[in-house]
Amino acid sequence: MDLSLSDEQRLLGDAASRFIAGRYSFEARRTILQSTEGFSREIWREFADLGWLGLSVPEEFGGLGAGAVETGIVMEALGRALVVEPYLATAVIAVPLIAELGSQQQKAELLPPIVAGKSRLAFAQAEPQARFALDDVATKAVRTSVGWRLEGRKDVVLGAPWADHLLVVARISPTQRDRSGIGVFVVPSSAAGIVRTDYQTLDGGRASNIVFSEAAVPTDALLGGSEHALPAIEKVTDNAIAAMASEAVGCMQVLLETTIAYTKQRIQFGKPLADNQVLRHRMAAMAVKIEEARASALNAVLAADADPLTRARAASSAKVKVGRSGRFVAEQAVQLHGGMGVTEELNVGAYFKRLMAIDIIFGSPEFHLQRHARLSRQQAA
Amino acid sequence: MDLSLSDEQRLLGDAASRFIAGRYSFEARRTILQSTEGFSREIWREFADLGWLGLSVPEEFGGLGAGAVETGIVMEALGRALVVEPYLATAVIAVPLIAELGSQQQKAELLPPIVAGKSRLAFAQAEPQARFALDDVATKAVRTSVGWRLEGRKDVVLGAPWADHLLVVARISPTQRDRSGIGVFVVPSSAAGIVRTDYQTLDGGRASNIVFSEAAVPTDALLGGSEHALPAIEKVTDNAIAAMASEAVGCMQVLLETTIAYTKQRIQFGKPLADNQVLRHRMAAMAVKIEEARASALNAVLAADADPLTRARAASSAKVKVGRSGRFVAEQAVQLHGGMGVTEELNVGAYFKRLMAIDIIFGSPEFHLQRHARLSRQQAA
Amino acid sequence: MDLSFSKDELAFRDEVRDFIAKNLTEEARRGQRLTPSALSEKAVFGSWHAALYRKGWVAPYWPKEYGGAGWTPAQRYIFESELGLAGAPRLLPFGIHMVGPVIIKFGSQVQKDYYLPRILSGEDYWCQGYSEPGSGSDLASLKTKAVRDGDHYVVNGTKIWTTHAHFADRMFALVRTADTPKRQEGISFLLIDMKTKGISTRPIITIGGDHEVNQVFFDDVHVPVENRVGEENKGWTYAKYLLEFERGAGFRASGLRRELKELRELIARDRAGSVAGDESLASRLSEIEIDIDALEMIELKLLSDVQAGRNPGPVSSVLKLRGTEVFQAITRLGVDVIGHNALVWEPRRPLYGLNEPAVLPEEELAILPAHLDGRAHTIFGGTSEIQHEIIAKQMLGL
Amino acid sequence: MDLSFSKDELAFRDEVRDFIAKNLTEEARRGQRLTPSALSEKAVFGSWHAALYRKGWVAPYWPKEYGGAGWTPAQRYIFESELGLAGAPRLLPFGIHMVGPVIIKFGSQVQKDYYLPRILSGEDYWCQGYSEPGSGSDLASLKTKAVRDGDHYVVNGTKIWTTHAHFADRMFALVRTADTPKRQEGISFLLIDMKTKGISTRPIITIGGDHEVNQVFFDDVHVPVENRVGEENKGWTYAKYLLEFERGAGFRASGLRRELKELRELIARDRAGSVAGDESLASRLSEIEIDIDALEMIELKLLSDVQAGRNPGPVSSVLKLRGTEVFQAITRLGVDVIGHNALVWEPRRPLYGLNEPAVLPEEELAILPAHLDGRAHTIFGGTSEIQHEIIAKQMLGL
Repeated sequence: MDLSLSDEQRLLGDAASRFIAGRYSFEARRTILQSTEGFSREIWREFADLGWLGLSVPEEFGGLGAGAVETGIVMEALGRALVVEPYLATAVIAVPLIAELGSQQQKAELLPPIVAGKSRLAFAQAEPQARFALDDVATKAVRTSVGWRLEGRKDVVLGAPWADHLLVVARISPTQRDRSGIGVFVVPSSAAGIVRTDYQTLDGGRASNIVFSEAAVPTDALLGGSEHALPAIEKVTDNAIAAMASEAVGCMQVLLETTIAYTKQRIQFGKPLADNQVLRHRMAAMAVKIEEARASALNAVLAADADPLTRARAASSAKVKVGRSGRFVAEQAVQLHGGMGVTEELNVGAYFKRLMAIDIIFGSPEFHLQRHARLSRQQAA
Repeated sequence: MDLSLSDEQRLLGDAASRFIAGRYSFEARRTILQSTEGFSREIWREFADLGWLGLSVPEEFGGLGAGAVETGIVMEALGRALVVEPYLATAVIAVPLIAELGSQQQKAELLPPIVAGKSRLAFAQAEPQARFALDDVATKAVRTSVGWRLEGRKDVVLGAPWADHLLVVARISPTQRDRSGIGVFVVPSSAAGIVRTDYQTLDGGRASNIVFSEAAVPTDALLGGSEHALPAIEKVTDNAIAAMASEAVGCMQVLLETTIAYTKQRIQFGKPLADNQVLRHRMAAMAVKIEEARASALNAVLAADADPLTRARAASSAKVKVGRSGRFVAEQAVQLHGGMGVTEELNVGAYFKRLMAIDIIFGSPEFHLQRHARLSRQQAA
Repeated sequence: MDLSFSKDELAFRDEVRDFIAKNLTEEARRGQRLTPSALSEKAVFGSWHAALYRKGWVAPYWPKEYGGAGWTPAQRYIFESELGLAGAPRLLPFGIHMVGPVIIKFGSQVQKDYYLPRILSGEDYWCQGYSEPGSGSDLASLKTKAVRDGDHYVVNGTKIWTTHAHFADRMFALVRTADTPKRQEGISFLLIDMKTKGISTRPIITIGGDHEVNQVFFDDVHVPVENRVGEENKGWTYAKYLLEFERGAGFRASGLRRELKELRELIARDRAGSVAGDESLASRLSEIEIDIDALEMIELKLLSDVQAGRNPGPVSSVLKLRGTEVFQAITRLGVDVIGHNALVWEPRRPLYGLNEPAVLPEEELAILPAHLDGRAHTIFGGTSEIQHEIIAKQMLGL
Repeated sequence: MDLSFSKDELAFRDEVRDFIAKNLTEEARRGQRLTPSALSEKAVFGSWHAALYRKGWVAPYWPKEYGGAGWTPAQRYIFESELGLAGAPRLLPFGIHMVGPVIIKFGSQVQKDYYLPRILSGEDYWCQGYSEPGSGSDLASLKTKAVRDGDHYVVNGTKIWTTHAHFADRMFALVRTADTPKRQEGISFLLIDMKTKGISTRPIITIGGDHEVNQVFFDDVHVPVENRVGEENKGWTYAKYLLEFERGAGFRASGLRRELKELRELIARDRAGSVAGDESLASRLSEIEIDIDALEMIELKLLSDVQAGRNPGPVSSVLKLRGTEVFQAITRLGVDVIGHNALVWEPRRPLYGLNEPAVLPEEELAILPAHLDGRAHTIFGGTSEIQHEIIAKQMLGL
């Protein structure tokens, strides 16, 4: 048992901190957000140069073959800077999904361009009726003489406006809530039969609602030819939850630091705000929540390759713990910043919103608490 | 609309305060608790003299014919002094149950001795499997040639060791969870076929688990001859909940006063504890909870005679709100009293325990939150 | 003790309901529903203000001689409850609840004659110049200076959090007219025409994306001395009087009840049933409703005390504290209810003004911004921490 | 980063498990389960202590020369986890974790030779004389006086919250030996034989009904000067050293996990299913388990830091704060689970000593008293408020 970072991991963390400090100030971020595209291709290239886009790509496809710990380290740094570039969608979700499910040929086609920063993907999974249940898939993939026809609707596909390809979860079997009969299809964003409505998201990113209407894709669009992709999807989303938990810890840490600094310098009734015992203890409570969130995130990261039940419980735990902690830390950071905290003038609100988004993506804490309870019953049975 | 007390109600409140202050100090209570019987027959007589035992008894049977507001006023005073005498079981539960259900003859037989302080009753309702659901009655009443035979078991019958008669809820219809087919039987405590296990309760009172085994009772033991007593039972328990809510407010108020006094005089690190902003705000939070609990209790009291849905929702609301508030106030009172708060040396622990008991009797806040949600759905439908 | 209304009160309630039915347009209701910030804009409340003005109900609590309605507290409660339940836009409080009562109590006859009718008619749109950057809850630390120059004050400085300064015709402002050791002395209360030369405003965008508040700059702004209310350097007294009004302003429970009702309707619209069938959601709705019931009863007791001439004490702090928390709980639940749709950001503002379809259905449009803007509720008008301080001091003697 | 154990560590875990299987009697486990207060009595822990003594595992963290086991932090963690999961009685900390380390660090050779073996063997039963009525969290305000009289100190005063004083052979006590302006100076650290003339104890009954703590009175109690540890008037230094040990004492997560497991078993026993089928209960169980998972990982990181020679910082305050809160959450849930049976008060003590049947089934017997006594967990050993203060100061620099 050893919980210390390896030298390589420490170097990765240092590099991430340096990059963030030098290239992703809050002002730089604001400029990126206000640009037409809403993200920076230059930053994306730099991610590629730093090797981050290939972090979890197997070495044979040009990546570093690193694991969940490394992803967590990068994500925490991205969280500190509120990076809007679609690292989550491409490097944390698409890459492992392809690596898990794809055929050798698909991997060889899809992964190297990602590593090189030339391809970005988006994960078209959520549907209006499903409310976070991964097995609730209404989008249909119907076999045709030349391949597949996709029919259905996907909501809030994060990073879709920036993606060249979509990974579309679709149902091959006829029953809507069957654990088998689900596949993942690689579809070019520009394919016929796809209508995308793009919009901004809560956290400054971009996403799309996508309607598939007689969208024809070739036979080999089905990742690995697998009609039983749900376990891989669950693994990838659980691990994405772990990665987001690390990101959230980065967000929270900045909020605490900012709040401490602010309350120390802000004078009210003739003394610094931080002289108020109530506020000092509030910040202590924030620190405690962050310690817990960090522990819970680490738990989920270290369970990334465990058996499905352990992994799922750890991910849902992190969703709950990080969600609750994030809420508290963000709300208190806003509260303690007073009026300024509820404006776009400080970065506090931006962190608040990113933490909210992390809370929602892949399911609310309440959803995951119930999932955890269900899994606990499974384990007991 | 008028929420001020009438002159009579004010007089009742004043009398109650005076009685409590003069006759029921914490030391006097301790002596009562340590007596063999565990309650004071003298105090009970004085209750009779004050007219409190007949407070809600119709005037034709020697009572005052007063309502829920008056009961609430007395209960709040009893709460302030942690009175252990079985006012709840006899005056708040048995009396209205008899008044609601009983025949003219039963009322004439049962009520005047209560008013005179000569009879105490206990409400044998709860059963091990039921978990607070009033319609879950497994105790059976089987018709015999000469009356009824009771079979079954009742748990935690409050005040039973002090009661001359039990009001036993039993099922006449065969289905265990049917809203109809439930009756209330008046049974002498000493009747054959009744085995009582007496014990102390959390709050210093006494209660019994009672097994009925071929317990024969005459035909006229069934209150009002009614086989559809559940609505009356629900009304009486809802109103008992309202009365207990008032009692709880009395408890909380004392805890807050005690805590304020203690933190003002207790010196730590060279200054009174109350100089700590964290503790001052904590006590403010206690005060807020008490305001809310008081409001919620009043809501339930004023809904005592409303339609069943309104009444039930108000009672469940009070159970939740008073429960939550009571927990917080009691826990913080203990916490702020430090080590002394967790001992029998101060009265803080006794209030803590009574508030816990109030929380449990007739169902936990969680149970009532779910009931409230169910009732809300009913109302919407 | 009795919760039921008298015959007269019931008749009055019917009158209010009838008035609402006839005058509160669907457009105004929609505008209010789609307003995520604390106050709606004139395009939303304008027709409703006009209708109330015609009826004489714009400022019913003013003394009758100035246009008040002479209502009993029960009538007042009925009026506000019905408006809350109906989802009527709130009228701007700055004239009616703030500067109006100050002018009535401390203003000159000329000021009364000029300003009060214009508040009632809506001709004057007021804003409040109290807070300054750096002052926060410590209002008395304000620094904006007014230096006497003949029959004018020359005002220099800046005010912040000025709600609707970008719409307002006039501002009532606290300015420093003397440097005294006690900071509360040396403050004066000025009425300033927003069109005066030297005034500029800078929008402050909230985290919900709304432009409701501003920073206002004063650069040698000349304000006639006759625009001062009351005595020079006595402004703090008037400000405190006004704050009392602000704190006690309005009954909130009925509005919260309507917001909860809208949330229940949103849940009922969920066809897939995955939301409506969620037990924990049902419990949270009940939890909030129970809170609202308690708040409403506290309001009724406050009303009853006022009616009986008793001093209700600092219970308005309890109402402010819990009312804002319950509001936040409702908006947070709203966010949970719409699930991943809460990730969708609608940048176009105001929401009620959208004339092309949004990504989200209209009933979900204000949920996220209301939740975000709503974080301000526990900050403005006295932070929750300040309310605890007030309760500890005034209610508990701590 | 790796959570898995090495081969050696796994072998050690097997050794611990084997030892537990062979030496932890069902009687001791039952006694521990039926102990609602923080520490069990000798009738419960006695056989277990003896077994650990035979194995050399009573004080494994002491330096090897004094009887320690020379374990790595990982071994330590494994040991404590396995004991926690097995529901083994906690040994009394007063000798092993408190006065022992102080004697090792500051005691004379004579003191070491005499006391340390007696702690290990269990021959000496220690109690702690720190708190006094009126001192509370402000330990340095203690007033018990020790006046030098030849080769004795004459001690007068009183100590409170003395756990198991009614069983103890010896007390280590802080006493005032000089009146200095700085209160932390002038304190000395004495080892007192509880059989000395002039010592009397008064039981203090907890709200759970247990006799665990006492008040101890000193009336001209003569203590030999050689029973002072270290220098006169330097006792505060030793006390602080001890407090650090106390705060870092033990990993709690595994014990909490066992308590949660027992609660789950209690729920599973519910035949009617009205408890087991309650969704909100399942959620609350998960909520607590998630808390425990986080606590355990914080413990593991602490361990990892210690192993790597890094200073873990004031994280022990986080563990104290949250560990006690989680414990309270478990006992509160226990009370909810047993429903109206939580109204039943069992007056006979100790619970493990009951030799006639109780009203409640045995598995429910300790639930209520554990909940009540458990309120003390956020008070003793540094209140939660003090922990917040420590975190704010030492972790955040506030």
